Amino acid sequence: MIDNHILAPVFIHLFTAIIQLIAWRKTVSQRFLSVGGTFIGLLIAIRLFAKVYTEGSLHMNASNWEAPFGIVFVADLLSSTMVLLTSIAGFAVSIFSSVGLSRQRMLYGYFPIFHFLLMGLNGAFLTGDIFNLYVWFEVVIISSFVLMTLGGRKAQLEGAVKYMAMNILASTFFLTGIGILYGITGSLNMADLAIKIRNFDNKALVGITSIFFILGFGIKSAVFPLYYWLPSSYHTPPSAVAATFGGLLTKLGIYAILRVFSLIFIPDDFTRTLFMVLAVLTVITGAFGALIKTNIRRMFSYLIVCHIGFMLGGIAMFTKLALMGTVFYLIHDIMVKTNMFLIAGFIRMVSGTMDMQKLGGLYKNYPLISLMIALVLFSLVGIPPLSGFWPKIYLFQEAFVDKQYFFIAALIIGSLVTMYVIAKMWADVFWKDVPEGVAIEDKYKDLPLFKKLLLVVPILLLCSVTLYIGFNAENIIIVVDRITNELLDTSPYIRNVLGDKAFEQ
Amino acid sequence: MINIILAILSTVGALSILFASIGVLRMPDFYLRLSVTVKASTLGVGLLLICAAIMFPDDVSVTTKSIAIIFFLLLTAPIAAHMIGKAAYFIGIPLWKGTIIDELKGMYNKETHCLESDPKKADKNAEDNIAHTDDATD
Amino acid sequence: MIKFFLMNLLLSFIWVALTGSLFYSNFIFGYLLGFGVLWIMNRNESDQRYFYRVPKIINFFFFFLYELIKANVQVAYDVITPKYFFKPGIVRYPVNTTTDFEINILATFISLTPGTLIIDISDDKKAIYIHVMYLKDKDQFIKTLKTGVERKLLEILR
Amino acid sequence: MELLLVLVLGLLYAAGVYLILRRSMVKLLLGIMLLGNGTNILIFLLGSITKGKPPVIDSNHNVFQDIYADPIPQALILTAIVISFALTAFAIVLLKRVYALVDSDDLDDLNTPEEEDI
Amino acid sequence: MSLETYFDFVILPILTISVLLVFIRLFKGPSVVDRVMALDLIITIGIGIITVYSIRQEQEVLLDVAIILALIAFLGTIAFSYYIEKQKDD
Amino acid sequence: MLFTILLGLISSILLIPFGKRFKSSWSILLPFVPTVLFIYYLGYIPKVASGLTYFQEINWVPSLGVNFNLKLDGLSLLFCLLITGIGTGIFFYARTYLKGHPYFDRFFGYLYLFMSAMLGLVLSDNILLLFIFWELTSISSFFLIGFNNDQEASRKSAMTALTITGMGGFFLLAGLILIGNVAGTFKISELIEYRDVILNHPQYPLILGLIFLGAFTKSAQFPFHFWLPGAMKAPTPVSAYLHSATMVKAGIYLLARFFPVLSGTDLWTYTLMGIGGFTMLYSAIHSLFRIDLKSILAFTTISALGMLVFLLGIGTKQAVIAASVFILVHALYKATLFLVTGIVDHETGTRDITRLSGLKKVLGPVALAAGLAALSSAGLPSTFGFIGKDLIYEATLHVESHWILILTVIAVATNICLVAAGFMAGFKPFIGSLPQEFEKLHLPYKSMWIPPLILGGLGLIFGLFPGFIGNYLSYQTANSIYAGDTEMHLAIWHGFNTVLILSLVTLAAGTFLYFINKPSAEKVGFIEKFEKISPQQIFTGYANDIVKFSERFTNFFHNGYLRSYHMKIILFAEGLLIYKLWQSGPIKIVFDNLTPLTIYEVAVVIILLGALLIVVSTPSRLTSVVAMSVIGYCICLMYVFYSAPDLAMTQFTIDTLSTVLFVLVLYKLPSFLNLASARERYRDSIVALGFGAILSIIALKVLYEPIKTETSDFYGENAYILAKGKNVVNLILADFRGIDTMFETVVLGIAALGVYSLLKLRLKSSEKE
Amino acid sequence: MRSIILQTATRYLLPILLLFSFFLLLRGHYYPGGGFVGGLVASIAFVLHSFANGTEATMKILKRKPLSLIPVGLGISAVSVVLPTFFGLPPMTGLWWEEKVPVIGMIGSALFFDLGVYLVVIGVVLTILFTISLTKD
Ligand code: NA
Ligand code: NA
Repeated sequence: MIDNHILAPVFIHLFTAIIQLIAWRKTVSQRFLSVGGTFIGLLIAIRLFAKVYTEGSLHMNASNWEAPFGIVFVADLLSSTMVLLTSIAGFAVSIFSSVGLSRQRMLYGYFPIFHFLLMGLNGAFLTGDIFNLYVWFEVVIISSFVLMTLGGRKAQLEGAVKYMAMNILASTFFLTGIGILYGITGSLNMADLAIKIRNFDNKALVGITSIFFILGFGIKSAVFPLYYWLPSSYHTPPSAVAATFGGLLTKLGIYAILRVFSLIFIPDDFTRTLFMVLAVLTVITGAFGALIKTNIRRMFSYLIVCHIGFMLGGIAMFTKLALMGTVFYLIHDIMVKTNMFLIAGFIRMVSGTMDMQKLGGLYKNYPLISLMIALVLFSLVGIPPLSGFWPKIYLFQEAFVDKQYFFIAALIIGSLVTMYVIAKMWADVFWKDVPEGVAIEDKYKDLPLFKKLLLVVPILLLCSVTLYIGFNAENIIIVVDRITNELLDTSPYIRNVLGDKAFEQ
Repeated sequence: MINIILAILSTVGALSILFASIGVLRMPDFYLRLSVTVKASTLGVGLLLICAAIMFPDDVSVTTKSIAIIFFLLLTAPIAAHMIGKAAYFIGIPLWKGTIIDELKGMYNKETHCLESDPKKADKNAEDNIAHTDDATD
Repeated sequence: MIKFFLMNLLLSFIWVALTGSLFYSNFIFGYLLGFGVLWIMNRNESDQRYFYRVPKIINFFFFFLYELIKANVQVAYDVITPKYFFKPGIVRYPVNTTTDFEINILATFISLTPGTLIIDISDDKKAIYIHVMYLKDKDQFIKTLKTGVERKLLEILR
Repeated sequence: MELLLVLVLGLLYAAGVYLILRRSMVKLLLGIMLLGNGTNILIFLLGSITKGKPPVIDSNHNVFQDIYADPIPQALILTAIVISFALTAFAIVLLKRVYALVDSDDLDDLNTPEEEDI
Repeated sequence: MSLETYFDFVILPILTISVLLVFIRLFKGPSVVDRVMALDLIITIGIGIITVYSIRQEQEVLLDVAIILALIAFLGTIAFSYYIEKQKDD
Repeated sequence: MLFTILLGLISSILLIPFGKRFKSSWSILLPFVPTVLFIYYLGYIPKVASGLTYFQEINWVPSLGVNFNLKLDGLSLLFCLLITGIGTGIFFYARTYLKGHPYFDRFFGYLYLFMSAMLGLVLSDNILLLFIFWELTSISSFFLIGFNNDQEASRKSAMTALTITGMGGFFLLAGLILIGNVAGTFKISELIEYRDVILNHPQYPLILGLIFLGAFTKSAQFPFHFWLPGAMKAPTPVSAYLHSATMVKAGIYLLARFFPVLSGTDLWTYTLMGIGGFTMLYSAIHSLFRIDLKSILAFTTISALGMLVFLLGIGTKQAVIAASVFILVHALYKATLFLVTGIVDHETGTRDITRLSGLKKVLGPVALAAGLAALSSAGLPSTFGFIGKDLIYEATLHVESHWILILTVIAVATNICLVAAGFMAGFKPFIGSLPQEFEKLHLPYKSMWIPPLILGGLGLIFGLFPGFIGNYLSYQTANSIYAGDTEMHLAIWHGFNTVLILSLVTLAAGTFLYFINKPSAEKVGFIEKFEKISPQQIFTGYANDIVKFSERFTNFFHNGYLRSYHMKIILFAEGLLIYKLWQSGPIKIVFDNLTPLTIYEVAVVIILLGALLIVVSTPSRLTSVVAMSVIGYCICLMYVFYSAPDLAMTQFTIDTLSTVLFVLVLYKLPSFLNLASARERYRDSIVALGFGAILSIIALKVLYEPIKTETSDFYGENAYILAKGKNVVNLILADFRGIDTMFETVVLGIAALGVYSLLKLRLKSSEKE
Repeated sequence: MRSIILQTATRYLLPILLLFSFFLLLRGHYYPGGGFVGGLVASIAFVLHSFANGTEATMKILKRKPLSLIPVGLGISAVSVVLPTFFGLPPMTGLWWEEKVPVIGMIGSALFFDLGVYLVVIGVVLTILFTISLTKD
């Protein structure tokens, strides 16, 4: 079905950013614009999701050229869910930023670039064209570079250089893959590619092409052994930025893998084995890393890596249940990881540091907020019945059926380490008293109530979404189930984009 | 007839480029090489462009473009040569040992990058860039 | 002077319009025709500069082309023979130009003339430093330049 | 000619990879640029190359009268060039900032100690 | 011999050889200014090559590229010389 | 039934906003909830005793089969009564015990949460629901153990407990899901029907192993037992409630619940007998060496848990009966002893039994409770403990194998130690002479000593009237476990038989042991020498090794050097691509399809490659930039040759601008240092050339494929007619694929903003966020 | 440091290059060129000016910060992209004036789109270069 307003989630952020650029250096108006923009964005995303949920997949032929000749945008349930989650996270981060970020950074374009980033993410989720996806990736990459370096402190620059180098490498792989793909099919439209690749006889060449996408998306989603950029950089930017990154960037990689490997390159045995090996190693790597880090955000970074492994494992098995696990985990992860970094920001705000050895006493001073944070942390660990628990059931189930014992071990190790480090963090940051000789600089305490609320409400918002996911898992599963059907049977997608003519040949 | 004109023009053009190239390779110092390039290349390329204009007599745009290119080359080539030559002298790229005179010696104020016109104001202690010992190319 | 030039241009456009063929050759022919007409009509006017200048420009063009080819041949010969014939040097060339534009044009043409290359112009615009390839005698060189390129050029410009 | 382009793109990739394995940040940048160029050539080559037939319709006609080069790879490369320019520009400035901070383009000098509270 | 073959087998090869010779200078250096100068010349010769090529292919569209080259190639040279000179200060 | 679970949860949540009020006057309401629940479940006794089983089903996540499937049978009811009954006592006790504590409200919040979780656990008829509550008990226990969170030891114990039980929890989850997969249902009551399927399934050992891991960790079986003594850092009510009476029995409950589904195989029997037997003896002996009251109780608890596992392992009818009774026996006397310990600790400020004596003079009722509990634990005839012990010996003596002797000896030996330990905890502090320092003590508030007295008294009452408890409670409990009629008849007197002799021998030997075993600090020191080989040390050692290994692993891969990351990424890419290429067969080239070679193209390529060589090898930065320009320019020429004027223009302008940019930045930088050794450069160039070669080969392979021009044909045909333009490339950029261009300009814009902010924004060092 | 030759030449080159950039912008639909190249050439014109006369002098010519060109350009392009949705068409659909305009040819939303691109490119290139050259480090 055609809907010409699919790109509204993109344009709302584009125009917000443009207006903010016009209001350059007017930080107050930028703040209002940002919160307003993300709020409208959220409404638009809800509308899109509701429409797709009730009426089925939508598409839009940009420039009014029929697919595969123009760029087509497709909103199926996966896309619109991702857009919705991005919008929720964006809204929360936007509110948090309005107080949680230094004015200096706002003066130099934080908000417009933040909106460009959201725009890029939404675009990437909605596009049905592989090269256009590359463009969105670049929008995301460049805005994240800028956000990463905003402030220009040494650690930030170090992180940014590594982040940049490896992400550009990822783009290079991705673009090379697109080049080869165009070379063998003469097409860029993903639905069209799906058909052409299926009819393409030289399967070995298709396999080679898929490697480039694995590499590109693998780097993007921080899969072992391509993950280095993530723990090198995520601990450096301001927390609001890190929240957007932690919640959404790697997940864009996972989304891309899901999309491209369900539609174009249906995983063969090799790919699945490869994914599985990588998944297990990714979990282990993330777990080991998280175990030894004492800086909260460094630890979170490794946890991101660890949990990417969970999702990749689900893709590796590529069955209904496994994919349900992955998609559910994806939904949960976006909400929780975003919140984790906001929490990190809050912790920095109340104590001036992120080093667990220097932190302490939060539970004593902020008991209610601490308990709310505890809920988020438990969701991350997957304490049942919170959100992280449900997808693991699917993953375990399918792993047993598929006899993926290494993955089961990885799931257990990953979950256990996550639990351990989070408990340790709880003990160190919240339970422990402030260590002797450490001066706490609590900037939060002296803020007016309104500003305090602006810091806490986003955490609360995301927390409630997480709780919703956990306690209303049934509703999420219904969505996840439909998404998984979309992924496993792509003919409705192809028919939606190309019409019935697609299957006539 | 027109073919012969074209052949001559293009040959002269191509050869002058070739000689310039040989010159660039063979000349013993930077300034000599630079001197060769400007003329030869503009003359050579100019002639080739004229060929193009003649080749497509009924296409106004080709002629226009050719004239434009020649004009731009004439305008920019000397400037580029001047800029790079000046920079080279300033950083002390040596002149060939056979150079007979260097009146630019000491005329640059190394701090302000100012160039004097009067020899009396020149920095008498400055060394000229003429290579005294060896072939400057190496 | 500008008036004549514009008039001349107008005439050549009218010619192109009349004949209806938009070729350069046709335009140039129209221009020359217009020049002739204007010259004949304005022989008694006091300001004859325009009518002298056009032939001078053409004259300079051929002079310059000749110099260009001549020196190119010289350089070519020098380049392809094993032995170097040149005697290079950097010469300070005093100028008495008045505007930036003049000095600029002069410098450009000196650079384009084979064997010479502008290295720099002094900040007070009173001297040009020229790298010369075939420098037999410094004063002789300056004199040739003064009477050659500089004079012909300034005649056109002033 | 295709074979030569194959060689060129291979060597562009190789040089790019070699340079990103160096310690100098300038070389890293050059490497990234070379990789970009290599990718462009790859797209150009694999999109099939045609000599002397630009995809511009003759001014006297409304459709192509002759075969013409595939315009799509060209458009893709154009986009890619512009994007890599954006990235390169930003990276170059990042290099400048790094140099101002650590007074070297050695990437190893940039590493922050783990303990440092950031 | 037709003009086409003359261009193909005489003019273009001469230009090619020229450009290669200049490149040898670029390769050899010895100083950066030599290289910058060689680059400038290579581009200028390239304009010639493009001209001849567009004559041969009868594609005047390609001359547009030559215009751009002629107009802005020297910016690179200027940038180089500007900073080569500036570098001396610091 | 669901409301009983929710009641605790809601109370727990209500304590968050209203906690402050409960700290003072309203605190009397706190024990109200468990009392009500206890009474509620008491009401079920007659119904359940008549053989009824109650079910409740409320949908929650039906697609996953996770629903509120609740089931109340004998086993559940026993546990419900324990949880709420002992809970009532504990709540009353704790209200006084913690009076005035700043986190009084939080404590009860956690306690409510725990109680609900525990109720949910034992009522669940759905294995995933069970697991949910299982984890909740771990979490609430984490908070309770770490309640005194300003003490490091307390935090550490909480961490250990959570790590061990959490680990078990994840294994359990895996096991439960596997069993659900195998049987095709998550309902426990349905699982029994699939018993044969499960037992014969090849993954049965795995199921068993995973579930055992869950149970053993939770129920502190060797070698996972060490978290339990550590957990005694928690306030005493917690130790009494969680770590003796209820939570640690969750593992036992689990084994009992799955008994009808999984038991009966050698694997089941021997594993449980082995682990349980070893645990009970090992920790019983350990308890003799302790001087800290809580420590003694912790080890005896472990021992009792071992006993239960042991009995479930034996798996005979008698063993099941013994287990179902012993659960109750143990809960009563152990809770009593803990509460007493709490009072002693509370009043005297010490738990060191070498310092405590004669307290009965000042703490009369407390001493009575302790004495009753100690006697029950010792199994003095006419106490409930006697019946429990009886049944245990009955069970070991009725094993149908040649193991009888060994099993009986182990059981007897364990019980002897337990008798001694029970006396140490229940008698020792109260008898003898009262030290002067304790003379001024007086009885605490009655809500503290009444609960232990009631619990201790129940041990006597149930012992005197075992038939009552047997018929109404334990019978159905045993039936639920055994999944059949166990024909249980509890009585004080079974006649003079082997069992009675064993009981008396045990009692005598235990009393004797109590008198000869004088606990002292030296003994503690002696046993501590063995700690190097204790599981805790081994675990900690492994944990440290894991941490060390993690550190090495993490630092090996993530070593801070960008080039090494690139190296790994490239090598990985090469590995994959080479494998794929090797599979894809030989390279084929159709030379006829190639465009002919011309001299100028060759020259451009030569120059390009030469420039490439300069870029990689020059020590001068400006030279490398010059060479980069040459490369860009050569590419530009190639675009001209191959019909891409737009590309050539853009490439050239952008290249010029990049050069300007580069020069602008670079002129200040020093020359390249040669930072790599020849060997490194050699290695890197091989890797790099390999990568290039791979790309070239792939390109050749793609070139062999036929060209498809469907889309470009469409563009060619429609460019002017529909899109009103003639330059197709520009049309693609501005129309067909205009969206690409739109957002590509955004990329440019962002880059510019980035440059601007990067250069202009200077933060103060204090500005971090 | 300054060169008189370059300064004088720039006085002529700046208008020529700007004119040329417009030319490239307008003809893009029919011949090689378009917003990108046009914008690049225009910005090169200013860069050249800044080389000859110093960045401050060029900033004076521009009057406003080049940064402010970016939102303007983006806004023009974005509006021309979104405009068709108000006519019930998908974004980016070409809208055309009925009549041909002399010199330029058909005027449509694509031209505005290209104009936006042109402005953004100028803004971007100049922001980058001028920020660098005006920052002392
Ligand atoms: Na030149
Ligand atoms: Na000359």
